[in-house]
Amino acid sequence: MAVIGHFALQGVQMMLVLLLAPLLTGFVRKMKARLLRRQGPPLFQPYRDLIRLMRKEVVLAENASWLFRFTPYFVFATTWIAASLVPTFQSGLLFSWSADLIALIALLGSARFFLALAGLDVGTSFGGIGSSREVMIASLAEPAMLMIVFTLALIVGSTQLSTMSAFMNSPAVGLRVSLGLGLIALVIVAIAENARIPVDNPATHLELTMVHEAMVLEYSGRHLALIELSAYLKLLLYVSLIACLFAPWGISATTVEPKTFVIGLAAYAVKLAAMSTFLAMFETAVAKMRVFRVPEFLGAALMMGLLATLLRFVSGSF
Amino acid sequence: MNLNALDAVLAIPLFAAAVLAALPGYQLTAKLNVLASLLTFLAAISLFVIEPRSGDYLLVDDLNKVFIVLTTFVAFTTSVFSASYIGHEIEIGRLKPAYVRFYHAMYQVLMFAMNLALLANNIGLMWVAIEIATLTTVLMVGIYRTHEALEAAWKYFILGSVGIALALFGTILVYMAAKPVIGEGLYAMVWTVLVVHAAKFDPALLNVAFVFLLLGYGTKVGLAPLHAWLPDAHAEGPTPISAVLSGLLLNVALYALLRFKILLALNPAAIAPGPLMVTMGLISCVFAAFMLYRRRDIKRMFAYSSIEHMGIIVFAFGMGGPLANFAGLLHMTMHSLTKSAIFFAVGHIAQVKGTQKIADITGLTVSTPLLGWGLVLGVVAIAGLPPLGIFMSEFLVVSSTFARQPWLATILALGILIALGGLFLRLNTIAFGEPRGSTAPTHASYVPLFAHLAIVFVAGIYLPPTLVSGFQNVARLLG
Amino acid sequence: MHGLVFDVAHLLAGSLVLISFIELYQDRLFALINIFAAHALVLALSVAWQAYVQEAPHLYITAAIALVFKAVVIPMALHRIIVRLGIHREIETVVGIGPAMLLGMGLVALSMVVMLRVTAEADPLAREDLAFSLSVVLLGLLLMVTRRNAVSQVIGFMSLENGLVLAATGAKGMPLVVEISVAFSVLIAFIVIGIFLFRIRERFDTVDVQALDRFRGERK
Amino acid sequence: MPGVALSLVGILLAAAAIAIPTSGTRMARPLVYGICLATTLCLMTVAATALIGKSATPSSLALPAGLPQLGAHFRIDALSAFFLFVVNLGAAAASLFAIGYGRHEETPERVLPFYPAYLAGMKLVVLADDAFVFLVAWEFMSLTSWALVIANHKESDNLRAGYIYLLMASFGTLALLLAFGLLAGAEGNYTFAVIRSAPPSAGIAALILILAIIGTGSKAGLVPLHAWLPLAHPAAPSHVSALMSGVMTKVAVYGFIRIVFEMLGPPGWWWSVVVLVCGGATATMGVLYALMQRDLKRVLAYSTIENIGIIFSALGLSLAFKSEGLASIAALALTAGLFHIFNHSLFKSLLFFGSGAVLNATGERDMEKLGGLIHSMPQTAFVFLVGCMAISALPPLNGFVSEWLAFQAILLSPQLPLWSLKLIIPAVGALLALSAALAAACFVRAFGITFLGRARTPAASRAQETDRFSLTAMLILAALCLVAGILPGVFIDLLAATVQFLVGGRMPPQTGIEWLSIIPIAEGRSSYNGLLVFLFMIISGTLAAIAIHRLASDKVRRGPAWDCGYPDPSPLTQYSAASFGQPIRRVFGTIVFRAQEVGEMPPPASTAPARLTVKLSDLIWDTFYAPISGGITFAAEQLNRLQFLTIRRYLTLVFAALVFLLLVLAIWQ
Repeated sequence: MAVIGHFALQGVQMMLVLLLAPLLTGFVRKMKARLLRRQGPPLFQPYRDLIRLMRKEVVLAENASWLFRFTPYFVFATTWIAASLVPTFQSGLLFSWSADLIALIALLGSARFFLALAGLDVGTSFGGIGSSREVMIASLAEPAMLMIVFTLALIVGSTQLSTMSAFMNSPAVGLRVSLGLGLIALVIVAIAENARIPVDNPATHLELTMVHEAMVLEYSGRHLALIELSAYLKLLLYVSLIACLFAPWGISATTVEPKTFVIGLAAYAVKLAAMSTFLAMFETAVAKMRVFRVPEFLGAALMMGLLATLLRFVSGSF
Repeated sequence: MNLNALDAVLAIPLFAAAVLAALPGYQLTAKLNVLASLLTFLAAISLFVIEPRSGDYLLVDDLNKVFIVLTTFVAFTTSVFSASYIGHEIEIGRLKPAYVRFYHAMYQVLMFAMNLALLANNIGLMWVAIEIATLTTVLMVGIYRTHEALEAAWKYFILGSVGIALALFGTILVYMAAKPVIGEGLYAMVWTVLVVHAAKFDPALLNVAFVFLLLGYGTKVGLAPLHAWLPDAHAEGPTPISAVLSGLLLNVALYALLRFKILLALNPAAIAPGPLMVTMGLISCVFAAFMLYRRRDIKRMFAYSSIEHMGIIVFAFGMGGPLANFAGLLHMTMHSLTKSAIFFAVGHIAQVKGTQKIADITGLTVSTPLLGWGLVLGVVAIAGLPPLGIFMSEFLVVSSTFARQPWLATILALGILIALGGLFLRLNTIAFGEPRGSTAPTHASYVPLFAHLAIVFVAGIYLPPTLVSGFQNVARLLG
Repeated sequence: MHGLVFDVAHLLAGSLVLISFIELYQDRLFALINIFAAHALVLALSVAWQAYVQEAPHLYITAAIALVFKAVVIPMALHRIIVRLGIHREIETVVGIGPAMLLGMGLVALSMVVMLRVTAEADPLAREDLAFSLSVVLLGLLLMVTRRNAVSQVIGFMSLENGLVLAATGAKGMPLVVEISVAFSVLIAFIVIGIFLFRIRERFDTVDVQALDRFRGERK
Repeated sequence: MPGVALSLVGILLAAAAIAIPTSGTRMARPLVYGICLATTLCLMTVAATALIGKSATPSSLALPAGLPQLGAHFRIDALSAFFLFVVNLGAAAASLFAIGYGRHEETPERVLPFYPAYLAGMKLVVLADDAFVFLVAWEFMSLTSWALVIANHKESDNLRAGYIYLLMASFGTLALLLAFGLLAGAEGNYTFAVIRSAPPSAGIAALILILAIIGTGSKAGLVPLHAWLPLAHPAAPSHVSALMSGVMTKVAVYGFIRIVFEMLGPPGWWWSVVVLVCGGATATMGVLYALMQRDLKRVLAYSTIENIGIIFSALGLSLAFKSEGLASIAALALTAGLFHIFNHSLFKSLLFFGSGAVLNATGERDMEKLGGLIHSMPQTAFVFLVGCMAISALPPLNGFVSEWLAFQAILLSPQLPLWSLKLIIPAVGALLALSAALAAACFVRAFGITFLGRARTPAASRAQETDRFSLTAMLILAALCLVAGILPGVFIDLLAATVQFLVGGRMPPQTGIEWLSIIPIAEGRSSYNGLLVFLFMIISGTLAAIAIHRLASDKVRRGPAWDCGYPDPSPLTQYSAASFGQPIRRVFGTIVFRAQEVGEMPPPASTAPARLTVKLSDLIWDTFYAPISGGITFAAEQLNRLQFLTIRRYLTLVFAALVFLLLVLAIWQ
């Protein structure tokens, strides 16, 4: 009986992230528009976009191979799994232990791997430019992310997100320099990973400096829809990740109790809203940087991650 | 019966020399030459079966038994090789038939001299024998009568004569050292007597004697910086003689040196011969290794490789101890077999390509696969790569030395490595790549080449226990 | 008696060293050959004296060989070769006469140090002889390496051999084998040198070793 | 047990001997490779039984060969059984592949005799139980592979590669020789049994450690001893490249483990620092080099260097924990290392096979001349893609699992009491993370440029799918990559005996855990379930596909590529390998490669092409190899003058030697 409950809970989590993801993006867009004193698109515009795209036929480049058609589904599947493994309103879900934080990052890596390949598949220069920049950014973002994981794991003694979030919620954690550095680094990585300003600009399709959008330039119809959805999911994933690690309030351990659900969900909604507001403000305030400034930006994250790890030893000794 | 075998080893070549000098026609003499060498070899083997008693002049013990069998064996295979080699030389008119008669007689004289040097129980007799061997080879090196050959022979002769003189001086000094103990006369030069009384000899006199013997016989061994004759003599003489020089004569000279080393080792107050030998060995090894890089003549290159290996062997004996001595003996044997095999291959190669210039010899494994691969195998063996015999001896030398003298072993190892680099640098173009230039048809005798390589191969994996125990006895003797 | 024996042997061996020095000093070819003849003569005397002292008659043979062969035949032969081949009469030296003499002094000192120190209990007669013969050997070598002319190198080599003979005869009771071999080697040496000189003559019209050196293996 | 293994090795050697006279005939290829396949499969079984069966009791055998009075000793214990398994797995796959691939061999007589001998050499290294047999086999392996490297000897580059390879191999062997010399002592106790029973003192052990790193590292490709590897591995025929990269480097690692973990006694803490630093540097440098190459096989060779770095890092970690007595964590790190060894042998062989298939189909190794092969060689492309994913450490494949285990071990470094280790290990972890990310970039590039896009040359457009044998071999390896990725627990448990043997501890049993997860330490700490991840991927991907196709649209229309306005359709406008690597070169290249970009722009209105040249210089070659080679040349040049002296000068040398020795005598006493 309990197993079914756990299954259900896991299902709820999966559907929740899937449904919330476009909303989050819509919210960020809305906020940004408002900050620019524009009306902006409706909050639910991403849903409409997705549905419209899905209904359209796919125009496939003559040269595209099976890999090109396979990639959207793969990217969507991996991103969705990754996103549903991050504790949102409740931790310790049934399958939460099937991948820890490192595996989660690697799952996203798998998705990126295919996306970059798809960028090369048609054999255009835009696809190539996007892919090559994407992997360059990833090659810096991933180690930075792993250093952050190290820092956290050294403090928590685990890479299991449920355990981590529970620990961070406990008074044992205290206030540490390492955590601060880790947070900053994580934010930088999240910005880079989600192709946000100042690393990339998600709003443009035709700019020479673009990365992610150049890579998926050849996609259309339902394929594009899946890729867009995956991007929404990824944003949600990172926001949830930051939330569950650095703002773990309200996330309860596994219980099938409606009261904790409500608290958890409410807290989650608040956290999402707060962070997307912050993201929108940040994106409005800074300018996009040149592509070759990005390594420095990410290098800073990597260094902070490493520094945090090392500082952890210093602060950990008392 | 007993003494017959011992005498036969000396008498057969001497007799054959006389006969060969008288007979015309190279076909017949070449065959007789092979036959005589074979008989000598069989006689030498019989020494193992029935050990003759040693007399005042001749001696058979563990040390020289090994050498004598090796020498007669290589002499035999070389004579087989020589038959086909000289045949070709006459065909192309490089040698006159009259010279060939002389050549075969000289070959047997050389065999006689080397066997005598090995069997002599008298240090004076040994000296005489080595000098005969030297002079014979001088004549044979100059046999082509080209500028280069004469020059090489002249150089060999002058440097050899000085060596002769120095070795004689050393021999006299040994006699002087022995005289007060043993008494005047013959017995002060008889090896078996000397060994018994060595501990009571005047150590300082022995020291000076050893310096002279080291330099005198060391010239024959080809130790740097006394080596200068060696590359040219190898390069300009007929290839069978190069094979005999590298494979045998160097060993015989080294054998003489070892005899005196034993003597010195038995005298506690004398200077340790080890450090001197180690130094000269290392210098030779490293120096020759570097010299390999700039060689343009294929035979000269392998001559330098002989210097390198002599260096390793002298180093091993200089280090002493059962393991290193054993390794030195093994290395000597393996080097003889391998180097003569290489010269067999090189001789035919030079004939096939009509040149000894490395630049003109390319892609042999394509144009003449058997010779080419034979050479590759030979070089692999001589570079000390397993599973061939030299690897085993180098393994023992380097590893046993490293525990005692790390720096020396390191230098030696580097020398070996540098030599390997030099050899393979040339082998790359000689054996591989696109073949260029004309290739004459071959009627090479592959049997000696591959017989040697087969022995070396087997020895790299398995050594017969009798050989091992023999070597170990000798190694103990060498201290 | 002992004193006289010693003194005469000493005197003869000493004069051998002295003559070696004169060889080293000499820079004219004919004069050098003459001095070498003197060298051989003194050697013959010395060997004869040893034969007398040691009551070893066979040594007289050695003395005779030295006298006839080295003091007479070979110098004459060399004279003729020089005339026939038209070799330069001046000897080209590598280091000046002065430094060569100094070096020679050093070598003699070295051989004294080495020899006198080591044979303390040995027969003093033999000891002196050894010291002197080592000097002669070294001086002979020095002559070989400081002269550019083949004839003088040959002479250097022969003085070296003279030193050996001196040593061999001084070693009391050394078997006949040695004397024969010394003579033998000199003989062989000359036969071979003769052959070579002949061939070299045939081809290069000179025995100057430098001419030969031009044809050195790898400089093509 | 070793008897059976040895007789199988004997069959291989016999096959080599048979191949010499018959290699010209048509039957020789299937015969030789068939024998190799059969024997390696048998040996695999032997190894597997030794690994699963009675792991605690090593069985040994002595033959009256080898060093006199010592004999040749052989032994199968848990360690050698594991490596025997890995070696034979790779060899079996390569043999199967070669049955088809060898058809294109131009000079079979230069491959067939050496191939079985090479296999035999590798197996003997693993079986050896005394220093002599070990080194004979070790160098024999080098020698036969050298012969295979120069099989195509008419290209002078191959000869040069072979030359450098042989030199480096001999260098390594000499270093090992010295190491064994120290271990055996002056008395020459060369059997491993004796060496094991008497570990050396700390100072000697330190020296041996350095020598062992040099000796085995030069074979495995540790930076800076790697220079030969990217030259030699690609030069050989592809199935041999696969063996060299996938298997022989593992044999080198075996040598390292054998000496350092087993013979040197308890490790000192700083050993691990040396190994970790070497490993971390190797991993990063290797992958950076790989990203700059345009030769497909060379990319793979450099990636081998990277993986060797990862393996050595894991071994270093294990040493660190072992030196502090933390056996269970040491076991975790060692398991990671061993598992990665196994994994790398799978996917690297697979990738080399793929590159061989490409080479056969197109005659090209240069990625800039390939492209679009996914259309003409779909099956090869698919398996190659699996290999690329596996080597990029992407879940759910096997490469990820071993790296994940390594990271888990790194995360336990706070338990080490030593500050230096505490600080170094996370830094090495960062390097590993960096190299993992760069490896993904590298293989996106390798696969993308080679198989995707459009054909860049006519040769590439004419490619055809490779033969069935090759495909079978690759499919098996790809399947194994997947199986090892989704069921890692099984493999980890199989490694337990070996790990226990080496560090005296093991990871907790994994096969009993529900849902087949792996849990290195405790469930609350970390866990990973490849099977579930894989199933979730399939289910959610399929669900999405079905749902969309049913509910929304499933129409497809083919049209020209958009690319922001239908540009020039020439294949040359595609992104090339060089341009793909450009961002990373810009980021790392200035330091590591001293990259210089020189752009030449034609004057305005000129129609001449603009030109961009990139100069890369190899830092390590310039720092280490060029001076050595220059020094040898210089010394050879100087000493060579001694060949041209006059006789008088030679006499002077003799004279000088004489005077010198007499002076020594005069002064001595």
